[in-house]
Amino acid sequence: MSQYLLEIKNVSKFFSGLTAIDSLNLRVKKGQIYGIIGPNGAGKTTLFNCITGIYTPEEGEILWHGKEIKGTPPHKIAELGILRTFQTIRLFAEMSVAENIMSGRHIKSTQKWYNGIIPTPAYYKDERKNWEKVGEYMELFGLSDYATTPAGDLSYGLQRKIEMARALAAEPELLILDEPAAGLNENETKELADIIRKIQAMGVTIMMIEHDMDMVMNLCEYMTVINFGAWICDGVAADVQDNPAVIEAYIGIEDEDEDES
Amino acid sequence: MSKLLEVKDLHVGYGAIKAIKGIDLYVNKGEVVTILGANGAGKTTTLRTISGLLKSTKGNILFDGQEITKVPAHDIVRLGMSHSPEGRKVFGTLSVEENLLMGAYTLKTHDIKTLEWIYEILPRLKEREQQLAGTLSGGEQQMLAIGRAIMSKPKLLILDEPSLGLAPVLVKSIFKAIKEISSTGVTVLLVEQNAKAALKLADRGYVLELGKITHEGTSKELLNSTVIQEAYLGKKK
Amino acid sequence: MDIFLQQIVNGLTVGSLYALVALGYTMVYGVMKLINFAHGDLVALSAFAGLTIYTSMFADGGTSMVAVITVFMFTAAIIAVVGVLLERLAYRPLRTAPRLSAVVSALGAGLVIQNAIMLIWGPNMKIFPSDLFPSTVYDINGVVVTFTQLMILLFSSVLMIALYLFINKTKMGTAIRAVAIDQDAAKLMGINVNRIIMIIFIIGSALGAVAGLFIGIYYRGITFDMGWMYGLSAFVAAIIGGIGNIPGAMFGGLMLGLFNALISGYISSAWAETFTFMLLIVVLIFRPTGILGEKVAEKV
Amino acid sequence: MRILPKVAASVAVCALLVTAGSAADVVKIGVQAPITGKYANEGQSIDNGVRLVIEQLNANGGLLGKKVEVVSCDDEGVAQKAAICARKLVNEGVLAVIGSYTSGATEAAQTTYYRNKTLQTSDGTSDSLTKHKYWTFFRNSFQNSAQADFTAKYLVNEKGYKKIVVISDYSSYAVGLANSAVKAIKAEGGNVIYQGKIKSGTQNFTAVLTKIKSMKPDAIYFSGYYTDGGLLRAQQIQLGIKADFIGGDSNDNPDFIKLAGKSAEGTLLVNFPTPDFLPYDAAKVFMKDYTAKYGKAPSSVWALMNVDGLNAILHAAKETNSLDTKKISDYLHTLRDFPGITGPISFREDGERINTKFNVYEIQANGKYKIINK
Amino acid sequence: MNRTNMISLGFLLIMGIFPFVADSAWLAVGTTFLVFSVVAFSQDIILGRAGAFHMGHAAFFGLGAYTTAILNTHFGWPILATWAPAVIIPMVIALLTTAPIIHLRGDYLLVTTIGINIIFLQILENDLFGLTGGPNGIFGIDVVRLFGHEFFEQIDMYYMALILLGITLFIMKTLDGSKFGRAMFYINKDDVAAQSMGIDIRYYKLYAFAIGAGIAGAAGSMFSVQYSAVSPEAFNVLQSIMFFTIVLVGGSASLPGVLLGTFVMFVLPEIFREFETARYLVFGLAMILTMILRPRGIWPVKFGNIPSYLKKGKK
Repeated sequence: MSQYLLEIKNVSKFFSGLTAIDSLNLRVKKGQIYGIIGPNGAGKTTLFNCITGIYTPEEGEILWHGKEIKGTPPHKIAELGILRTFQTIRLFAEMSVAENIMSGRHIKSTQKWYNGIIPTPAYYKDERKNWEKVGEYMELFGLSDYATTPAGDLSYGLQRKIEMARALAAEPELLILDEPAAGLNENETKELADIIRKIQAMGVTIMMIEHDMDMVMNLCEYMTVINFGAWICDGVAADVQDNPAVIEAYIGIEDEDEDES
Repeated sequence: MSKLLEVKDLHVGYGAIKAIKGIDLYVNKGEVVTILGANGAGKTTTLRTISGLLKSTKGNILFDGQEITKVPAHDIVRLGMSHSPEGRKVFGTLSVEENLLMGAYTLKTHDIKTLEWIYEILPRLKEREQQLAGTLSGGEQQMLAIGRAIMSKPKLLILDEPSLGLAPVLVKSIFKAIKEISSTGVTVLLVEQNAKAALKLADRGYVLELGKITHEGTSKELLNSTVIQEAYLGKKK
Repeated sequence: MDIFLQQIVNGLTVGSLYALVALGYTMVYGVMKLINFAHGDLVALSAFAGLTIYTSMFADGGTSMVAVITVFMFTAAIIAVVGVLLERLAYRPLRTAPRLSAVVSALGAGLVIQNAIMLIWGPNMKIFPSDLFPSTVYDINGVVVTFTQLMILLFSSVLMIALYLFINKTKMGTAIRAVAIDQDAAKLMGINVNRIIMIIFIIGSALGAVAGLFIGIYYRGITFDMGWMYGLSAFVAAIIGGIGNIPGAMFGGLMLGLFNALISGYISSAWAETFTFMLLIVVLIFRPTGILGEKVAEKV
Repeated sequence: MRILPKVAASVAVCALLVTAGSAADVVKIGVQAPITGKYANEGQSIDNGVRLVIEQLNANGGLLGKKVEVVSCDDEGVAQKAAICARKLVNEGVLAVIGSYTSGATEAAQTTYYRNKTLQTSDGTSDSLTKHKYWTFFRNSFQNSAQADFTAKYLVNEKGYKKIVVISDYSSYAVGLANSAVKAIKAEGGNVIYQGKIKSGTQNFTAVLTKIKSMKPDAIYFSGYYTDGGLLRAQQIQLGIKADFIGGDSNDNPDFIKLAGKSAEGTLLVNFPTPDFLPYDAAKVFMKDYTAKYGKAPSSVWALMNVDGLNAILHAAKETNSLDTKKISDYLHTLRDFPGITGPISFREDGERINTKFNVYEIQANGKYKIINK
Repeated sequence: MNRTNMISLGFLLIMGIFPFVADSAWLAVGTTFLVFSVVAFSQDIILGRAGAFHMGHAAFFGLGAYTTAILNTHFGWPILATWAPAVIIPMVIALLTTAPIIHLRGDYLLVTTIGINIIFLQILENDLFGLTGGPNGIFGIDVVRLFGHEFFEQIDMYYMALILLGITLFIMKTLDGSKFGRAMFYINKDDVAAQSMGIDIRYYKLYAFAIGAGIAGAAGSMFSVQYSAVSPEAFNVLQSIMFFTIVLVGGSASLPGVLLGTFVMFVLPEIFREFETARYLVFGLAMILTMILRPRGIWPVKFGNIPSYLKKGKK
């Protein structure tokens, strides 16, 4: 058995000739908060899409508990315990908050195929249990007041929370967060950081893409920086922040100054 | 200096989400102005509202002294504003040449000189003239998007993240081209990820955070302050 | 062999009618992502309108090329106006509504046109005069081609080539393609998207009108509900060719016409529709966006 | 479930009371016909014909001293609509239903009328219409097989065709007629080289015609309807197939000639005498009255057939002095040579009209018919 | 007791006493209304819940009707015995025909489901194996017989249809309150997010088709008994379009919406029969207007039907 929860080995993904991910390697330990950073268009979301089965990378291996999961369809990935949120929030906007979170309980529900037509005592019990779980997660994220409100009617900050609650309701081993703080104000961001710590404390491993560097540097125990789909560096916060290659990737090419005549 | 573009107390929202919460900015004639900010700060939304693709919920936009807040996008182009959108948005199944001709759609007949000039500053496009735009590399597409935007001979050129996802060597040539364009007297409003390069090119800059302008100043001021570093990489230690 | 060639000739004739109608579907779909279910009924309307124009203007004057061309021009103009009205009243208010709402609106519009035809011209079959075109028949080594067939093949190829050139070689045509690719980007070029959509409806309806008139002249008997049948066939043709793609519609139309003729001629006309839809399903399984359709990458 | 019969019973009683109340002063006659749709011409003529007869009847004091009212239901020539019509007309409490025009629509409604003891008379010609031997049903035209026998004899013996092609559409009427014709032609020693089907309304029949062309037939017999027949004939001539075209009775319609255009010339039609050729005085009077009232002649003989069916029923009611459908039916089954406008009417025990006569017409260049059989 | 239950029971109650106030002609209309609303609900499972653009539902409705008709008239089965096959056969056929095309998106699925309907119709018209009776269909279908009693009166038909609707409403309620119904909604609203929550899109779309086809088959069986006849026209594409439209005009996934839709699309035209031919013109205009004014239907679905113990303060 591998000591790593998730291993990405030499993964490459191409889109009609363009290289979106360029033989990338990274390893996530159980219980970590792992950051993926890099400028816009660096291929971070593509990486997440490869892990969660939305894309199948052309090259390399993706190992989950040491087992290859490349090419597994997204719904099977979720069943394995890898859940995610999206960069552009993808909630079921017209449905209520509670119903949104209930979607996370889908893989935990034990209903049989005929329960879609015929209710049985086990079905009622299962429904009750899952709704109660939904209640717990709403409590945890402070969403109880909005249980019946359509998710799309709520603020950005609350929507981000619902997305996380929904993923968490599936009791994942690995939670993948794609820019959880995007669009949040300072207070909301702080609150989010607390929530993420709480989730970690529950024993869930977290992988996140984030642009809010304050948050990344504070939260992530380890991180990988990528640009043009390729590895730039990895390490703990301090190392990464001082790495000239990272600064260059983010805020520009220093040597262009000398270029001028 | 007269103001070519002036934005006053602009608010924009999508449904319940307020993306822009009252911003003011202006661009003088002949200037290069850049808007900086992290992802999701509202830069693209601001640009899309200025060029008429989005409707503001409050506030005014003045272009060349004329109120354009409620003017549809295609008419704003005729007034002399040209917007090269985020993600390039070239017409993939049209050839490079056709893309450029679409840029000159508002003109009765396109100006051969402009086309030649574009081919001169972006020579790659000349090589690929008959190729379909969708088959170009990211950098070439970006060049095409810029070239297309200046085909209409605009007074104001709006560029949204022209260096997005481009390799450093390409970024350099793109910025060189922008510089050349601005040197012909075209006013440029630039949203850029690559803050250093943008500020080096620009006269002034704005920093946008969560739909509000948090800093503004000349490029020098901004470059020398820690504001930028903080906005992008977090507060150091 | 001449039997086979005969089937080819017949198939091509029907196929070019399908292609003309399919172009209307595909152009609208390309830009608005809407199945214009009322398009078939516009085709039927044109046959009725054309017949009325003909009988009221040239009732006793016999026929001449002038008469025929006048009828075609007038009818195409009328149907184009109806097409534009259709877009204004039934589709434009629904541009931002859920996709299916626009589909229902299109179905409703089809019902309106179909029943308007019935109320104006009555429920019975109307019959085109047989002398609109000379009844000349050319016998080429046993393969029979009528003057009407020749006209259909000739006119529709001229129209299709003209449309192809217009779309690919003119500024307006390029703008139409640009709007189909990305409406926002097109707006940023200064293209008035509403105007382009209007032009698309004018062209699509006018082509449908030509097809409707040819159907009347070729088959003679026209009924108020015939639009549905031609519409569906043409729509299937457009999808087989790759909906949204103009050469695709032409190719799909001709292919479907030939396919039907050969199936009917060599297997059984009783199962022609079954074979048509089998073909459609097989094409979609192997090429989910049609034979000439572009591969659309799913954006996540 | 247990209360269902009770509820049913109570409501049925209510319904009976209601109908009984209104039935006291009027007698209702139903018309089930394709008033709109493909066969609207025919359906409207039937409806008009019935209404004319009833109007004249009411002017003469009605039926058994009661006013007669006509209730029409449009079945569009569609079987399912016909079933709905049957329910509606039964609910209206009609004494008898005239129609429908097509065999399919007639057959779809038959069982309902039978179960509810409502008389029905129809011009449908499918053999199957009388197979149930429902006592409520009376055919006022003729059986397909009778027509088929006549046609076969004519084609084989009089015309001496060697290679005959038989085409039908998919309707039970046309298929039945075609099958009977093939059988009869074979029985007469004729040679059917191909039997094919076309889909009604598809307009383009060149595929099947091209196939036929390669067989070089000398006669094409089409058992379907005029809307397809006219086009079939026109496309046959266009493709240069030099064979005689013989149409079954349903091709006897002015629109056949319009559709076929110049190609109509020389087409042979087999049918019961058309209105203009009916030798009976009653027919002439009816045609005059009809034309006077509606400004045009009925579109074909079928309307007249149905009027005859109606007349027979009215006659039986008068004779038995009763509105009891069973009594009327019993009387009709014994009716012999009642003078109808389409000739003498007699019914067999299964409701079949007997002793009908056929003609063969040739369409002339001027669009007029000419009787050519002996 | 929540709102949906109340609406359902209230509706069943009103329909239950309807025969005491209606004359027999209206009873016939009422019966067809009940049968059509069952079909509309089954269409709604596929279209409104799972979000599959399905425009061939009349095929499954017809399969049920023809199953009963064929088993009864050709093989002499009593009507009651045909009920199970009339549900199961459409289910199986639905699974077999939609499995290869279930991955098609939006309009492509729409046109292939039209294709399924057309192929079905052609099979009927061509009188496959001599079973379907060709274009005229099958006549003389028996009535329901139970313990020596014949249920052939209009009112029997009415109450049988009402019971069928009651069962359908019960199934809809169970479905909506199960992981299956919810999975369909999730797929409909955002298929990528649904997948990421572990929902197998293919499985649940096929599940929707199977249940929808089964219920439609039951309604078809009822329909064939009601008219004692089946014919291809009753199951053509125009019928499919009607069911499709009922759902969208009424409000997809909305229980009262679908009932209203059936009323508007089927009963109103019956009421306005006097206008004869013009009514469909008015009708088409009404369809356009409804969509413009209420793009989500007359009575759009309201989500948030959750257990009461989860409802706290409401904002």
